[in-house]
Amino acid sequence: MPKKIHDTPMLDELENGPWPSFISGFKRLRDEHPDERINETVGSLLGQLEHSYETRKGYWKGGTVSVFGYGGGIIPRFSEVGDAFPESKEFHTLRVQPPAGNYYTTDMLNQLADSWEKWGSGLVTFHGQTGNIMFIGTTTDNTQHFFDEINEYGWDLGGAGPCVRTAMCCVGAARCEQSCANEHGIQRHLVNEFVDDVHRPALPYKFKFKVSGCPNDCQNSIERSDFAVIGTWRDEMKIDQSEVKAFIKAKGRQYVLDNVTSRCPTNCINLNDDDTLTVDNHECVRCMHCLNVMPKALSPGDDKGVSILIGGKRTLKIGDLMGTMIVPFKKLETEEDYESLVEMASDVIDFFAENALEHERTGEMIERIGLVNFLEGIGIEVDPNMVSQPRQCSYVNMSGWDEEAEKWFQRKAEQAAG
Amino acid sequence: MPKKIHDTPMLDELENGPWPSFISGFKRLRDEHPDERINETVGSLLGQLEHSYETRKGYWKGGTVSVFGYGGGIIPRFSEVGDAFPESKEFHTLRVQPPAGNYYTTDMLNQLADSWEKWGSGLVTFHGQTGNIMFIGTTTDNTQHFFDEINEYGWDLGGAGPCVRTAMCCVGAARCEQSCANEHGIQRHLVNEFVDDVHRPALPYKFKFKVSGCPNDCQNSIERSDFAVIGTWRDEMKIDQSEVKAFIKAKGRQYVLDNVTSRCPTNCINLNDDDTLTVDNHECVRCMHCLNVMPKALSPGDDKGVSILIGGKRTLKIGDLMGTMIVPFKKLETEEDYESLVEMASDVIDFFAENALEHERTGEMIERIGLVNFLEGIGIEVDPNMVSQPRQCSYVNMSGWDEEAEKWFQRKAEQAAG
Amino acid sequence: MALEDMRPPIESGCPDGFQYIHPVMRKNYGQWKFHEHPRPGVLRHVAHSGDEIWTVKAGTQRILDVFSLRKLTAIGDKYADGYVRFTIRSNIEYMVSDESKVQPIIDALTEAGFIVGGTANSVAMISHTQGWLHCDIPGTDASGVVKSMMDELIDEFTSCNMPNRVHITTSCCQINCGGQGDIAINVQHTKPPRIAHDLVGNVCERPTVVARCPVAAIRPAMVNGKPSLEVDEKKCICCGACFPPCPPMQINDPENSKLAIWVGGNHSNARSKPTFQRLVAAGVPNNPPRWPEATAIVKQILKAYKEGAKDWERINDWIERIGWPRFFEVTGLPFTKYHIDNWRGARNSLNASTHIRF
Amino acid sequence: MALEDMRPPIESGCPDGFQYIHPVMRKNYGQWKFHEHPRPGVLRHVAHSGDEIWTVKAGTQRILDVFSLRKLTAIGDKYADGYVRFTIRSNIEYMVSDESKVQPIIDALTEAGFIVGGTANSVAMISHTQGWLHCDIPGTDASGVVKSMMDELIDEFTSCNMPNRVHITTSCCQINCGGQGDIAINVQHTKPPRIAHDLVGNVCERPTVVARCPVAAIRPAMVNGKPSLEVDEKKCICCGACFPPCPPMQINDPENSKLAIWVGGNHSNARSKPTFQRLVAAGVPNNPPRWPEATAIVKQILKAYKEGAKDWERINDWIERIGWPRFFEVTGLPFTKYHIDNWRGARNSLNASTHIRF
Ligand code: SRM
Ligand code: SRM
Ligand code: SRM
Ligand code: SRM
Ligand code: SF4
Ligand code: SF4
Ligand code: SF4
Ligand code: SF4
Ligand code: SF4
Ligand code: SF4
Ligand code: SF4
Ligand code: SF4
Repeated sequence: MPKKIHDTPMLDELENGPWPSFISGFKRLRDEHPDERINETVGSLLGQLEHSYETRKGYWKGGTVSVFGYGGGIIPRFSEVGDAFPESKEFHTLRVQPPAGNYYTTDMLNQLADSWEKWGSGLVTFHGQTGNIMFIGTTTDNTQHFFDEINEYGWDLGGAGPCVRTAMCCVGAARCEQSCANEHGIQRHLVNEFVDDVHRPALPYKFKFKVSGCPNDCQNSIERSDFAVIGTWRDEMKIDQSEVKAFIKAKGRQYVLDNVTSRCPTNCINLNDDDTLTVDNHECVRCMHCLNVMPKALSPGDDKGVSILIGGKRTLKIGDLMGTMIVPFKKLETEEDYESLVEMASDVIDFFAENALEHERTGEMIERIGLVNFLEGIGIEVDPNMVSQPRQCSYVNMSGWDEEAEKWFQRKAEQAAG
Repeated sequence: MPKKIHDTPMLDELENGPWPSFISGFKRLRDEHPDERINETVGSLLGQLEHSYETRKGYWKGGTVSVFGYGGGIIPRFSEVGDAFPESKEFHTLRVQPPAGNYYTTDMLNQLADSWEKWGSGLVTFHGQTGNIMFIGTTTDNTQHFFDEINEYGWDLGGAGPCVRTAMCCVGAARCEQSCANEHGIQRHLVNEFVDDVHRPALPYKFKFKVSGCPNDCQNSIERSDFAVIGTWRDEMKIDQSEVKAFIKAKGRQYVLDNVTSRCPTNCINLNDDDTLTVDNHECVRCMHCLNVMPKALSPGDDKGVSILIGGKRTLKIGDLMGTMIVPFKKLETEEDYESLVEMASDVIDFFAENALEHERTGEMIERIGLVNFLEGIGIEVDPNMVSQPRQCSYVNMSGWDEEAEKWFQRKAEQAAG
Repeated sequence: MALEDMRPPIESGCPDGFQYIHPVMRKNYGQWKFHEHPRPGVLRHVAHSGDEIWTVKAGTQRILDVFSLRKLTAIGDKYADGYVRFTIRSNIEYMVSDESKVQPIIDALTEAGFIVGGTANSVAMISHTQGWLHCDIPGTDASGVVKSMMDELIDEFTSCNMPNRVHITTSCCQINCGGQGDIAINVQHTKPPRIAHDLVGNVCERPTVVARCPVAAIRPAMVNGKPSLEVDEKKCICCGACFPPCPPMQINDPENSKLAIWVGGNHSNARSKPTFQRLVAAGVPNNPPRWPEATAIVKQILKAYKEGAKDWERINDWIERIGWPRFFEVTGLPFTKYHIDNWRGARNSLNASTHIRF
Repeated sequence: MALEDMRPPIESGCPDGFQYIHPVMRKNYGQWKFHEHPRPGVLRHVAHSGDEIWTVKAGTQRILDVFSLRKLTAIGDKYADGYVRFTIRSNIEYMVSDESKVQPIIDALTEAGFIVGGTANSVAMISHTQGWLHCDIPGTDASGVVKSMMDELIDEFTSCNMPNRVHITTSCCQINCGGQGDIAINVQHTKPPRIAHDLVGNVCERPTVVARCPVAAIRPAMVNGKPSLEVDEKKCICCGACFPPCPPMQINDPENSKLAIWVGGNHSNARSKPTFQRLVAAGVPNNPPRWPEATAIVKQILKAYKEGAKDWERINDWIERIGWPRFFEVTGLPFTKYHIDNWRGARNSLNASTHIRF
């Protein structure tokens, strides 16, 4: 129990109702935790939060806090009302990188909890929206201690500031039948190639990787990462016709017509009279819908790989942007495949570092300089899969047409030659 | 036969082939027309045109020519190579307004031909892309004579320059079963209200009306006019089920599935087991497709009217623009209905005159000032049919939300009250 | 003309079309029931009253000499009750209430050298603009391009074998007075204007032309001690917009003014919402008198469309279904960096999804 | 800490997840055949090998006190072989290879006050951000909003009765660290920042903040003889972007910082391409501690969706089918001028067709 208990009539309202209450958790730390430091800190925090609820304003400001050797990874918070709530006046968050796929043993979680009780507030989030474990609330001093302790047993800080950020990947291949990629491998290859860029913010602005194993994109990578890697396949979808029949037996033909074939965005999946399904794989855009509805019967093909989309982000400063397809398909099987992926990421980051304005994301940079200049900068050839529609406006100097056309014919000839 | 016959080896190539040759026509005028003036003019014109073909350049320049009392309606052309081709060195075109719907009696065409042979080159086009009869090729003097003559028997000049332009409407109600409007009436009401603005260019830039009787938009009004009026209906589509059955008998059910129901953009037309069709009229967007395929069986409803879209245009200077829906539905039955249509057009033109920059079209103006400002300027309330999607970007000052919401609720209450 | 001879104009505006409409159409105005396509070039409309109107449609050279016009009116007089109309694509239509008059009209038109067709799912007459014949800014001659192409597409005009209507348009400068089209053949300049500095002072209103440039590439400048203009060639998008207000901005070039081909423009609301046309081929030689290269590409596209599209699919619908990558594959046209738009709103044309066809 | 005590960091980066994965999942990595939804909150994945993984998913308060965390790990220790993971929406998942362990986990979670559910076509846990608890720029408290809403949506979390998954997100300032969502509840400032002029000199890097404004509404200015800033209130779009680099630009306002509600954001490529969320309601009071007005609107939308959508239609699919006018009708929400976008590319959101539903 802390010395002073702030009244929290508004926050108390959040203890009602069936959903687990974070306020009740705070109060447990305040009232029941054996460490007085924690009682005091969280008690004070509750006071400040109640003050925010009453005045409808936040009272934190930033500052500069980092750990020895690094430039980022901490979100420093100093209270603007520290006089009234002194025990929580320093309340920094450490952003710690999770394991790819967000797996933990309970032992490890307990160990992390131990360290955090030692050095922090006892409040933690799995995970922040970027994917970090957020250890919320400690002092400048303890930041270093806590980091030192967990760093020794395998944990490292994530990104904050203008740097490569912590990445995320979906559960994917570990459990999900839709997975077309080794999401964990991709995430670790990418982000661990850039540890230096994670820890020492020196880019124009943040840069995020996200990995989803299939176009369902359970990681929101397409709009929430600068560099989205999404699994897909190139050959034919697999159809288990006996499972199709079983599905029809259970659900009826009409269900398949209403929920599968008529929902296909390219109208390329058909229910035949004999209760089999046919897919025109040439027209299928790998949207996943039919596979989602009939996961037993329909599965991705064998020739798996990934697509890469660049430039997704949220609102600041030109409005939300979706990523843009720049690599329609890339195999990821051999070590060389992964190396070339990492190389490409490195080219993108280098180009970004050199060409983006301060506080400009990749998507904004591409918007400003045009996709073609970006592609040329990173050495990627144009492809019609990059557009949903070719040029609409005739306002362009096309004097180089013949050479560009020649390039295409040559590429096609090379491809044909194998 | 003119005194001098220019060699036209390149143009002669255009006398080959099965399609009617304009060059052969020119030669007939040069060689066979009784009037020597015409022989000379067209002979000279052929010379200049051959010169263009050889050098791949045009040799006309503009100037100022008009008829007494008017400021526009003539496209003046003076030759830059008049020394070499003196007989066609003045070669102006008169733009003459066609009757709504482009109907003619052969007598009237012959009468126009008579006048044109008297005063012009003998070359005429039904019609230019804006819809005018183009009497191509006469001198400054003869321009006035020709106009005086045909103006006496019912013909007036159309627009050229920054003014209200000649309008067009489709054949529509005169012959077409899809027509939901009196296209001819609309065109004449609109354009004849603004004769002064047609004849005396004083707007920031051109302003075009076009009228189509249904969403098939045979007049391309949506992208080629500032003010597009397009017929539609509000009640239920009419279905003649016996004609549906007859159609199925002739073409088969599969044809209907493949070509009608599966092509409906909102999937709202269904073929029933008993060979009847059902339309969910609430979901039908009046795209016309099913009516086009089965015109005997399906027809527009009885509660007909028009939609109005503003701001369509071609390329200059910000790229092609489609018109934007601003009046989803308007009845046009009574004289008051037509008056209010004309009044609205007048409001739009007034607002355009006052707010557009020089050489800026309505669509460009709306792009610059925003649709809402335009709507407020012409006194039209917002409606969700005006957008295909509501706002995506949160960057806006919404401080007036409550009042705006109130307006909506009031309008709804008034509508409900009748 | 001397002032005293001047007469004030009668501002009659747009004439009433009713005085020229066939009486059966006037009678059944707004009361039509359905139409049919008995054969290419012929329409049969039936009114609720049971009355019928048969339309015979024919292609012409658009720029009519009075001889040709009188041939057309003579046919109308003799076989078609004296009533005609012209379509938005400058085809002539004869309307009669009696089927028996149809064949004589067709015969007369054919004999006179006009081409019956262009209805329903045919390749319609190419709509075009003035070109070298009359305009002051053209890069090519629209009538010549169209005559050359229609000679080769005539079988598609006189038959109805396309998946749906095909509307082709052409324009003779980048202003594009012609429409958008299922296929559009348009001028594309590929070099910034050369400035005839000696003429600028006399001819051009400098502030106007500076304002007219869509990318602000034009600056006033002193050249040889005289006020003239200067173009930032890096910025210039070769649009030609500066040429009409300032003819010394010489944009037309016998070699570097090329043709470009666009597809999928569709103003009809049938099925999908109206669509803008999209670039597919550029660098096409502007090659009078017969422009064979442009025609070859148009035919290539039409062939792929005819083979690949389903009934009722317009070119835009077909491509929407098969995807643009496949379009380039089946037409054999190259995809280049110029196909990626970089104009305002270009982002909307990028593929912001994993939807790909393999 | 004294310099000599400093240790250099071990830059180990992202840990290998394999060490923490359940052995059955490790064994069958990439070899899964299908999954089923035996009941809300439970998934059954079957591998080609015949092995199974049963997942039990539970909602938490996201901001875990260590007591709660230890409750969760204790359940994992006791019933779930000691393996857990967290989802992107901060739900905890227990994975076991044996069906018989499922019910005990559910029981233990329920008893400990966690909520089993959130799978398949349920309303998933609302993803959220830091808010007043930690961030330096928030307009509201995300955790509080979410707790209040989840209390009322809990039945939709513990059942799977929605037409498809519902992903709700919230953010606590207009930067929007939270995602887009089928429904998103976001802060919307409605007044330009008040400038604390006395602080500008000390705190703010003036060129940085001037550059940060998306509409160039900020100018350096002398105020009371000292260098400060000035906002053109006509231009200002109240976005709050100037606040992080320059805290004297006080954008948060107890009265005028409101909530807005957006719908139809969908990042999945299933069926249609990914879509951006769209504004539906604004001016919603930012009303702690329970934000009832926001919740009411969310429930209104969910109700209409549940009643109106077909199976497998996400909210964006449903609205796409019924049309936005109908959406406003069935939810009873007002349509205002603010619903018409005026940001870059706004033209693309206008109805450029006659497609209308009556
Ligand atoms: C004659 C005609 C082409 C034809 O052969 O059919 C034509 C010819 C010219 N157009 Fe056009 N336009 C013609 C229909 C169009 C159309 C089509 C339409 O109206 O449906 C358009 C596109 C629709 C639109 O309005 O956007 C069109 C868009 C333009 C523009 C660009 C306008 C814009 O805002 O983008 C210009 C340039 C200008 O006005 O500065 C232009 C300018 C011109 C000028 C006046 C060139 C000039 O500035 O000197 C051309 C005169 C040619 C001549 O010597 O006769 N013309 N022009 C058409 C008019 C005939 C008639 O009156 O019936
Ligand atoms: C005569 C004409 C209207 C006029 O007032 O002059 C006309 C007349 C008819 N149109 Fe059209 N359309 C005419 C230009 C157009 C245009 C504009 C154009 O050609 O530039 C369009 C749309 C624009 C576009 O291409 O973007 C147009 C889009 C349609 C459509 C929609 C087709 C579609 O599926 O997209 C139909 C419906 C159909 O095909 O059944 C249609 C249907 C019709 C019908 C069947 C209507 C009727 O029942 O009378 C007429 C058939 C005529 C025929 O020849 O097959 N008409 N029609 C125009 C003939 C032009 C020509 O000589 O070739
Ligand atoms: C903690 C977290 C929210 C949460 O509670 O989950 C968060 C919190 C902040 N974000 Fe964020 N962002 C968080 C995920 C995101 C995401 C989601 C994502 O990564 O998928 C986004 C949208 C995606 C994107 O990157 O566009 C996001 C877009 C931003 C932006 C706008 C970036 C942009 O380009 O639009 C800013 C502003 C900036 O960086 O200047 C920002 C800034 C911030 C700051 C640093 C505010 C500031 O400038 O002081 C916040 C610190 C809060 C705090 O006190 O801890 N945060 N931020 C998330 C990070 C936790 C973690 O590391 O795991
Ligand atoms: C666990 C999780 C991935 C992870 O690595 O953490 C996950 C897991 C699965 N997702 Fe997901 N999705 C997860 C977040 C997402 C997200 C992102 C989000 O929630 O913000 C999205 C897309 C983004 C969006 O909303 O814009 C997402 C879009 C899908 C879809 C596509 C749905 C659609 O029709 O649009 C499917 C397919 C389906 O529903 O069958 C899917 C399917 C699945 C499957 C069935 C895949 C599988 O076979 O394992 C998993 C079912 C889990 C379930 O029902 O609880 N998952 N899924 C995430 C659970 C979040 C949560 O706790 O609620
Ligand atoms: S993104 Fe695809 S592979 Fe990954 S978890 Fe979701 S459904 Fe499975
Ligand atoms: S994955 Fe999508 S596009 Fe492919 S067949 Fe299935 S529903 Fe159609
Ligand atoms: S626009 Fe409609 S009403 Fe007019 S002619 Fe075309 S199909 Fe008929
Ligand atoms: S008119 Fe169009 S939207 Fe309406 S039912 Fe027919 S095909 Fe469907
Ligand atoms: S397209 Fe250009 S060149 Fe052709 S008529 Fe129009 S303005 Fe003249
Ligand atoms: S051609 Fe176009 S872009 Fe180039 S200077 Fe002239 S107006 Fe500007
Ligand atoms: S949304 Fe805004 S207030 Fe909330 S955590 Fe992100 S930056 Fe902070
Ligand atoms: S709130 Fe946004 S628009 Fe207003 S001044 Fe600040 S940055 Fe500029």
